[in-house]
Amino acid sequence: MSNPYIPSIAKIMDIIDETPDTKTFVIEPGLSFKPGQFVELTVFGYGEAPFSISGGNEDSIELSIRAVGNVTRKLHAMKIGEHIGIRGPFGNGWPLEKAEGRDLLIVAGGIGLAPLKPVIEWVCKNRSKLNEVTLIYGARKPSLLLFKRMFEEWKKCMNILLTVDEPEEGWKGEVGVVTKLCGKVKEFSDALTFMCGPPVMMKYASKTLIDLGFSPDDLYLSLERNMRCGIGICGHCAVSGMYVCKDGPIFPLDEALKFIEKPHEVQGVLD
Amino acid sequence: MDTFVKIAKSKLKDFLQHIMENYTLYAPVKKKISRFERIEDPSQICLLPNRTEISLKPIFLPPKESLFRWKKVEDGYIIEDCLNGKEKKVIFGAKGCDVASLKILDLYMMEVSDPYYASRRKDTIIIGITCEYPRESCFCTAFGGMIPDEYDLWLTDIGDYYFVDIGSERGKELVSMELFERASPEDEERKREKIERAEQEIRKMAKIELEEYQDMEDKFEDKIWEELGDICLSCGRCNLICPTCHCFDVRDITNLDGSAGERIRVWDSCHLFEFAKTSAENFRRDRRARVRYRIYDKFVFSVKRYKLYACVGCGRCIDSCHAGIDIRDVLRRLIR
Amino acid sequence: MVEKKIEIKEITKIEGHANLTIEIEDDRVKRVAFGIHEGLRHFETLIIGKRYHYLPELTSRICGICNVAHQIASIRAVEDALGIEVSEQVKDLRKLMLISSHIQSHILHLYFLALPDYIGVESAIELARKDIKLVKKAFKLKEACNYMTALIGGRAVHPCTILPGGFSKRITKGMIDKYLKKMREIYPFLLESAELFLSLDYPPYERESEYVALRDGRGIPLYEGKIATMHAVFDAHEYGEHIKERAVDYSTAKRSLIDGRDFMVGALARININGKLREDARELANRFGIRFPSNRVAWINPAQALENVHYAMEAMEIAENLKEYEPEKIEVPRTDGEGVAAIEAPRGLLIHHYVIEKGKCRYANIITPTAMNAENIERSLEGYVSKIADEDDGFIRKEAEKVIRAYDPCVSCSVHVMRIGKMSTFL
Amino acid sequence: MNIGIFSLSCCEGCSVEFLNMEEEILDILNHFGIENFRLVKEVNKLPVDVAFVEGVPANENEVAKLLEIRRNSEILVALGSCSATGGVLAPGAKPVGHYVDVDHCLYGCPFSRDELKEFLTSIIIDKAFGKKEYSVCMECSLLENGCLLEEGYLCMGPITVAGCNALCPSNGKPCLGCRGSYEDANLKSHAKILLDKGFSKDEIIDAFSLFSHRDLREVIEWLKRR
Repeated sequence: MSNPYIPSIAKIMDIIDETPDTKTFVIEPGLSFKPGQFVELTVFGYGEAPFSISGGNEDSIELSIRAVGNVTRKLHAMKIGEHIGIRGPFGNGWPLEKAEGRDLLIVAGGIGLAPLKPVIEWVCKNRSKLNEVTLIYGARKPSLLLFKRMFEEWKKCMNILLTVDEPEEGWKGEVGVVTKLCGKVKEFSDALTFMCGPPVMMKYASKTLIDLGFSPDDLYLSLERNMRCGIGICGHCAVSGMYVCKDGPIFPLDEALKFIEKPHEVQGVLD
Repeated sequence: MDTFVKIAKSKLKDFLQHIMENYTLYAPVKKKISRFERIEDPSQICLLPNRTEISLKPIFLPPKESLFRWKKVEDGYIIEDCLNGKEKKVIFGAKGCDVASLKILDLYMMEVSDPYYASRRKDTIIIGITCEYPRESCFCTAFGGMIPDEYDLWLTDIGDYYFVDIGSERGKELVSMELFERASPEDEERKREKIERAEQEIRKMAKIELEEYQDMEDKFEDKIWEELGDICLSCGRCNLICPTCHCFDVRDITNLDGSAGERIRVWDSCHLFEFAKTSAENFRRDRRARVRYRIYDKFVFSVKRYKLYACVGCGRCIDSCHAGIDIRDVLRRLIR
Repeated sequence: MVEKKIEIKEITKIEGHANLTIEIEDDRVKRVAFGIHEGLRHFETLIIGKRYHYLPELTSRICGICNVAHQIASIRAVEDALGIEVSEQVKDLRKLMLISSHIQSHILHLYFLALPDYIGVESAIELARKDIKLVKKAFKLKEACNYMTALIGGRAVHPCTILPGGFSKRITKGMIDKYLKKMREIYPFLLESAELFLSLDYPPYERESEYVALRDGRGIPLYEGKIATMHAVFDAHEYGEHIKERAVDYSTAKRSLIDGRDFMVGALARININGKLREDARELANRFGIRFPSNRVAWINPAQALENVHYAMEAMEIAENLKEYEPEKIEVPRTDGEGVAAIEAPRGLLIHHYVIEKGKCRYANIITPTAMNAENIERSLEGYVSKIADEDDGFIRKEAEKVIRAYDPCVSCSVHVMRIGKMSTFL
Repeated sequence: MNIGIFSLSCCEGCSVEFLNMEEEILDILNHFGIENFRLVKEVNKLPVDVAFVEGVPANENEVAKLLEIRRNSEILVALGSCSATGGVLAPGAKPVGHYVDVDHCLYGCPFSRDELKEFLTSIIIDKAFGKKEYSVCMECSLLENGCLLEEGYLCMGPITVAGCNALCPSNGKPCLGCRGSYEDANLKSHAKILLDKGFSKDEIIDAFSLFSHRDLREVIEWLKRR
């Protein structure tokens, strides 16, 4: 029996600057994972934190990480060739099989695009299995849009709608919240939606889509909680009898709604 | 098992001595507080008339434990697992609530096997004993009574003898010794009476009966959470003392220059401010929400997930709460 | 007319903030002022109105070095005031704490504060670069002493187990054995340290002084006894008739005189007053030709080193015969009373005096060793500098610092009181 | 990196406790130069990278000294209760944070050596160091000590910030609250509980004022009005 608490050692093979605050780390060895799953990443001495896998395969995986906390700030200071610890993959992953033969709407905000990138890459590989595919992606500023380098490639397979809250020089696209763009996808008839982003964004985007006639059962959200063990034991990510780490992080909307623990909580996801 | 046996009180010491030859023995001792400890000599054991102040939990899930140690080397890190070898254990003298709590802990800790817990828990032999008279805070009868479903041997004081119920093959092997005698129907009757009397006493005090899996979810917005939130100290004692609470925090400790370190886990409490905090937000900032979470986790969410109440009615949280929050009162309000 | 002024704005390697001004005119000393400029922390006002069981906790915070002495003096004064009985066993345990903290304080002073002067380095940190073994040894000794104090007291700085009449925790035979084992372990190093500090080249200055220390006629008491001078012996309760405090305008600390004279307290005073060094210590003194009573001021340092040996022997003797301590409920016979305790802190005599009414402190007077020594320090400096006044400034400065450091002044202790006077109180 | 240990008015127990790190100090010296430590050094310099300040300013000179230390240090750490919260001197004195920006506080009278080590490590390896948001009571329960509050002692554990590993209660003495309270502490409820347990208003105010006077001013006032 292998010990699920012991990380395996991985090496940073490449570091790609995505935005001023986000870097993609390419690490080896990789692992086989489902889009939407996450790993627990250890920076030895600093601690462990969960991160969605943003790409890769058994040979190497990519983790796109914003510097916000103790572990991530240290990680950002690390160099190619240094080592980290990895546990996982954990979590359930996006229900890709449900998308086959249907429209797919991908909605992302900010760093929320990271767990959806493997979905986009899957779409590009399996384009014929799907009908309409649209990516709606918003960020605070144009310079904070992730994976810009991939957009041209992705555009070959899907419709991409971008928006920013604060335009910068040279920005010709939309300005405003993601929700605004959601209103433009009326032509979808039988769509599955995968969504990840800040809680407020997910809340309003879901609401807009449901108003447009999207079925709540077809809306999948990726949630974030304080996952310490990653395997459903430590209790930190548990809500309403479910564990984000084990039963999620991806939940259909009505399940995800339970995570707010009811309205007066007004602190949590989708509040 | 159809035969019942008994053991003379005077022979109990010999029995325990015998156990200690093949197993490590854990039994209640009373120092400043009463708890289960590893026994070196049977005379250390203090069989209390009711539950110990500290539950069985720390034997299997210690308050603090190292998960692994690591050291930086030329090309990466070397990791040393802190998982220890197994120890053949016998727990002697546990009361019904504590034995019942193990079943619940097992569910939480071993749905995905926790190797540290599992290695300590596996093959542990349980020899329980009936409460003589309950504590004021006891309410195990709300969850089915004083005798748990699973045990290896169960002792009940019937005067000069302990009546012994056999609950497993392993238990049966243990009583094959000459120290045990066949019990008579009268002995069994006395045992039954004894248990009934004690249970009645608990019922009288506890005044709470829970039906199987009562729905309390509609009390989410009840005023009670505000009342409790005002008085709760968020000290976390109820969590730590609870035999079924199992949440833990994971921390990394290093030497001064960060070249070596260890990862430990420490019991955590869902009452603490930072328990549900992520890098982005704190999901249970409000004290009311934290108080409610503990109750819901034990009586609503556990039912959803495992079809059981994650409480055994030991009443330790009642005794330990400075603010005087009595989980029985809370439940009475919720099932009303 | 040649005038010079030597000023040390901040005397280092002493506990607390003090300064020194020496004015010399034509190779003659005109003025020596040992000033204490540390801010006032008026503990005697602070503890008024506090419950009696908080007094040891609060007065412990007068000083981070001799806090064990303060705590024990305080608890003894409280016990004296309220008529609380103390068993011999509790007294012995307190003595053990006093001794280990006493040795710790002496080691800190000898190795870290005094020794650099005699080896010609700036600090123990520099010394560590030169002779890491020696510094490590000193740290080991300190660590061992702290460990012993913490065994009984819970921790070495501001112990947390002392209660009126006893201790808050069980002190097992195992703990006492550990104490004994540790003391035996460091004993050879204490002998070695004594050899080192008895062999240094100390300033030769001698001055006839009054010495004051506890005396019980049996040994060199730390815990209790009568107060003795070279000329008189009196009960601690009568301290007020003999020791008078006064203020000087260049210092925030009070000064004390005994029967109108300046006087010295501390290691040298203790040995001068009592003699009675235990065998190993006596032998060492003889071997190095050191005789007591002595008026050589800088011999405070060798006296401390000898005391370490003496008290270590005493502690081992006590620990060998000590039984396990089990805490018990202590009866407090009354809630009103007046109490005085005189004990020996590492730096010398320490007096706590309280009036307690309805369980609360109504009056407090605390006289610390450094307050008692301050006048004596100044007079000694005056005397010594007069003899070397024709030397260059650097030399005078160094020698003056040696003398001040020999006293191991504890300035934080000395400024615990609020002085009524023109100096503004900032707090 | 250079550190300095500075004393304002106080008992200097924290300086002493710093020296009590004993052998660890030699390890610390491998990472830090001690540029300023009046208790043991004759030559003391500014600036320093990390300034540990114990005590409170008790006169104009000390305020000036504190300002000078702040100007000449990258990181200023309030070392021990006096400096961090005012400690036993609080009824009259103000903590260091009243005069200058404080980057970190090491609570306790004296501070906890384990916490100092944790802090120094965090500086050396550039790791976050924050105030604990839970109580001494929690730490005490982790040690399974048995409860002094239950036994009838006036214990400040439930409202006092953790980090000392429940030292006093582990030694049989109720927590005096020397570390001050934490943000989430339910101060009023604690006061009410103590009243319910039969302690007099006066006793509670005494206990609340002992170390944490500044933190608990509001509750003390509330108690007085009751």
